[in-house]
Amino acid sequence: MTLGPTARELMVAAAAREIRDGERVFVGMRLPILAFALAQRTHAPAALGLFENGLVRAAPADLDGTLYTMSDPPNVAGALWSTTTANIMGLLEQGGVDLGFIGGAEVDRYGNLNTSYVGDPRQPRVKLPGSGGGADIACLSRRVVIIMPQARHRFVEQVGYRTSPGHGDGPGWRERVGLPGGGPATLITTLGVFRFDEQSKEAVLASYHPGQSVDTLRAATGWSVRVAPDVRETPVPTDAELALVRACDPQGVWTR
Amino acid sequence: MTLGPTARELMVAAAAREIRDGERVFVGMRLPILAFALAQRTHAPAALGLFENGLVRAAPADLDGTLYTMSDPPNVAGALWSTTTANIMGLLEQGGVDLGFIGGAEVDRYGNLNTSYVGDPRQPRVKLPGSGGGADIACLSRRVVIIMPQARHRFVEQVGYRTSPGHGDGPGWRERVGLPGGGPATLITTLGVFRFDEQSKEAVLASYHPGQSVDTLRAATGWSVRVAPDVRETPVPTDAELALVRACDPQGVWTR
Amino acid sequence: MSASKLVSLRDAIARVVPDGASVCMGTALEAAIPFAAGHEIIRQGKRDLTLIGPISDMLFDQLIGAGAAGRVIAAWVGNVSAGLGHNYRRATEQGEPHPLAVADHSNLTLSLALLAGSLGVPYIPTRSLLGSDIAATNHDFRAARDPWSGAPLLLVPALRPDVTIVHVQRADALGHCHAWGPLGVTREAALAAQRVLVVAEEIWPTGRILADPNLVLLPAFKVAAVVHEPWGAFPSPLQGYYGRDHASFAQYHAESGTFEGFRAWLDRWVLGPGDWPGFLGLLGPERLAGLRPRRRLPSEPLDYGV
Amino acid sequence: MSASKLVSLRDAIARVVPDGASVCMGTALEAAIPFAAGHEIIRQGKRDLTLIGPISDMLFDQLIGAGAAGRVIAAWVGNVSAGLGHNYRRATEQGEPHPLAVADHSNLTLSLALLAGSLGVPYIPTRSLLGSDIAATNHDFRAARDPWSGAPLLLVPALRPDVTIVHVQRADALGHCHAWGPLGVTREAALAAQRVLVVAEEIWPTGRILADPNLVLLPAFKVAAVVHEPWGAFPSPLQGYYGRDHASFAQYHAESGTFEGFRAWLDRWVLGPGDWPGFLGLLGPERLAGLRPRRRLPSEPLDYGV
Repeated sequence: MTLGPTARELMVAAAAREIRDGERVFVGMRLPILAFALAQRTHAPAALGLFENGLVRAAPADLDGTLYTMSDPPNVAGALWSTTTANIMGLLEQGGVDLGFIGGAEVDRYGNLNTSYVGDPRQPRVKLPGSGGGADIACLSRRVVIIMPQARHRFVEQVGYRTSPGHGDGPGWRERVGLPGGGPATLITTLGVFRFDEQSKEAVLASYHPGQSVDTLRAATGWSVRVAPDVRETPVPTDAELALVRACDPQGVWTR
Repeated sequence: MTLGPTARELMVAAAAREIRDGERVFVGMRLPILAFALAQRTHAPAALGLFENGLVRAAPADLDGTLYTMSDPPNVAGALWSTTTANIMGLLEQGGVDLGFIGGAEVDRYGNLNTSYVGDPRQPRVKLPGSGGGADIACLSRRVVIIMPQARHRFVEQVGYRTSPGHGDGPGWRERVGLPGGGPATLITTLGVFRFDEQSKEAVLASYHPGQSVDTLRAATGWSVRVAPDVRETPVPTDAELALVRACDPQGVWTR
Repeated sequence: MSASKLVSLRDAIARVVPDGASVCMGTALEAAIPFAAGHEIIRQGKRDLTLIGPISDMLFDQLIGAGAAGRVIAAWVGNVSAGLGHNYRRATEQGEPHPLAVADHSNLTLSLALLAGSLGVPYIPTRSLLGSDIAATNHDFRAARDPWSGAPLLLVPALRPDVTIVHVQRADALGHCHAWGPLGVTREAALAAQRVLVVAEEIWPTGRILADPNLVLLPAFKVAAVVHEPWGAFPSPLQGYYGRDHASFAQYHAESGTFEGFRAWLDRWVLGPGDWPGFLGLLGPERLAGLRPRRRLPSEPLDYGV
Repeated sequence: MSASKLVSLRDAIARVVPDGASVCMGTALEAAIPFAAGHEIIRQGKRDLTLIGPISDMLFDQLIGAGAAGRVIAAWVGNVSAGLGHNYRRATEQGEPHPLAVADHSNLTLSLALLAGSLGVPYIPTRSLLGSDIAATNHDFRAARDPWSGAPLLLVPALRPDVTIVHVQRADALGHCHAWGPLGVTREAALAAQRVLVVAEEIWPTGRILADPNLVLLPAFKVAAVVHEPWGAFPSPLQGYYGRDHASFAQYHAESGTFEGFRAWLDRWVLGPGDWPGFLGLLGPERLAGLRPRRRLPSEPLDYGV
């Protein structure tokens, strides 16, 4: 008997569904790397994964354990290209990356992310690790999917520091500041899935994970949540999908 | 019995003497490539040759014939580095190249070179091949040596088109336009050798080749030639030097 | 993974190089020049191309004489063995066979333009060409000041060729390819291009190419077509495969001195043979065999083991 | 050719990394991080270094905790396995062991800064970080407009580190070296540096390295010293030689949660052993053997024949 999915496994499955076949995806690490592997092995066999260390892959890494970082040797063996950060980021700034995954410590209703400072940057209360490639992906991908654990103090009215720009302060902001990419399309959390509205650019609740509800989502969000008219329960991964995710994270390092 | 040196062999020997041991030299092709080989095998064994196609060499190419271009396979085998034009040119713009050799169709008293257009560039009387890397070497090398055949119509009061800037219109010009390199130091011709004066930046006749004189040089120069007080005959290469040059150009493609 | 992109040179040029396209070639300077592709462009009567390349050794001169080019963006156009390019002169000086617009570059600025294109940034600044008339007569450039130091700079705008054509030592049918020897602007030109045509000396199985992903020139999704054309860079050299055929350069220079001479050269060597194997047949096997390396100089393998 | 540059790690760090230097490390992101060199920097009590690197996975956190760093120029500082870096937090939040200046970058802007340094140009423009607070709080950047289109741009000024330290698979004694696997900003950082310290897993004869000049990372004249230090990138991975030792990252994260805990970690693993072989001895041969690749995956040789 298969154990039911954890919240993180639901996130992986939801993230995999964001990947369309044939797309070039800036993968990153942790949950997105699992989502890419799942998508590649199900509905998106022609998707390509790009990694900011300089890798392009088709097939997910051939593993008998967990991939901790994008630079672990199994992620290099069998790569289609092993090159420089500049060459990969060049494809991104050319507009050649369809989808990028990012996460952060704080997010707001417009999908702006903070991965830098809690409190005054000159005298921070918490120094977070920083952008890495996250801000670049946020600025330059055609479409961005945010994945992060949900908690009220992390889902704030306005982020204290905008490391990775989302839709800024709303409609027209990205065009105004000169950002070429399309910005956040989806926000996948431990509790549900939000989609950014095309007009208002706000995160709108599209689905809640099994065991959650619109109310529990509202309680765990620091802004007043708009809810889609067709809000529903997040589709649960099939047993086959779950098995694929668990094969990529056999010890449950990222998903338990 | 060794035949006496040709004018071009004298030029090669004079050019080789411009290379100091341990220097990084932007070599180019034809006579400078022979000069680099000669210097490397005599007084400058630690000199390094840089080539704009992406090569760095110490030892001259191992040949049983003539090197026609810097990209001929013998110039690649045994290279210390085979990379991109941008990486080599980056070393040049960093100020990391001590000496560069260039030539042209027209030169003036300040060492400006024309390799682009005779007549109006919009309706040229003669379209020359262009800069290649010559203008970059002229702009960015710490020191430049010009090598070209001398004739009155090529040694003009002022070049009609300044492809590769020398000292512009005289003292202070390079600083004014923002050029970092030191500009032309020496002009080696089929008839003699000029050195650019540190103060006036003008080409001053330093030596005339055997069979030439100050007068023949004057007659073959389109500007009024300043002559160094210690002007003398250009030193003739030794038999050993001549043998080395001829080993690099056995058919006399460049030197006869 | 995707399907095979392996097609004939004829089909590749027909599909990938439309009239009016900007085409970057000769990216490794004097080596690995895609002459086979250039000749096919001529045979198909392509028109109004913008030719982009650093020095182009003889190839651009042939394309210009054949009437394929409307514009040249280059640092040097001629014949490295002989100097001047007769067709380039006739086109720019007399408008024969028709006028040619020229945007002069240096090797450094052309390299930066393609690098900027590969990075997706609008320009890269340099101190090269300050005080050069190239900066004054090529209006694509722009003078500026370093906003920190106030020093003069030249801004080199990005180039994004419609097509870059590269000749490489080996490729798979999907477009993964290996090129070595001095690269010139090859990587930048391939990454800056909208699409790439790979002409390969040898076609290898994918697994043997991907055994060295660091050597892969560019991601295969940029490759529009792969062509197997042995000797396709002749008479330019290809490291490990053949040396430069200097006589071809000298002969072309001598015969192209008049436009009639060039037309006769074109009929004999390009239009007559009909395709590249036909051209090679005219040369004869002994001439080619004489260019083969006499010594193998293999590199040491890398271990990508896990 | 020049004389051997092969020296001990102790001598190399003493000579190449003076107090106050800007030092670029961790250029291949999570792989090939020069931990051996970093530990020697700590042992020699270097002070006031500016640490430059994209993500630095744990190494910068160790150097900061040891009091070696006065400034960090990076896109990310922490522990990839565990997230936050405790010492980085203590230094920036509480000034412990002393205050740390931080210049935030993204991976793209750090890459462009080093690329600009390698090209000798003052800056490269980008559209990344427009609208990001990074562009507002790192005053090294400058806002500008594209002079052609008028669109907003961010100018990323060149970085020229005093020293770049790279860990590579193999090098000769003169400084020619081969690195493979994803390169991150390695080539740019090496070419941008005033001088480079090469730490190599293996030392090979010059002829075997120069048998593949395309794979050579940088010209040897930029290399100030070559050090032979096997396992010198442990616990980060080195393609073909060893995998990542995840346990080391988790253990460090757990033990460095308090400053006292970090000092104990430092005493045990860095100061105690006295040198890198001593450190490896503490780990024991079985732990290292378990990281060795189980399969060899060799690349195909290239032929440079003439």
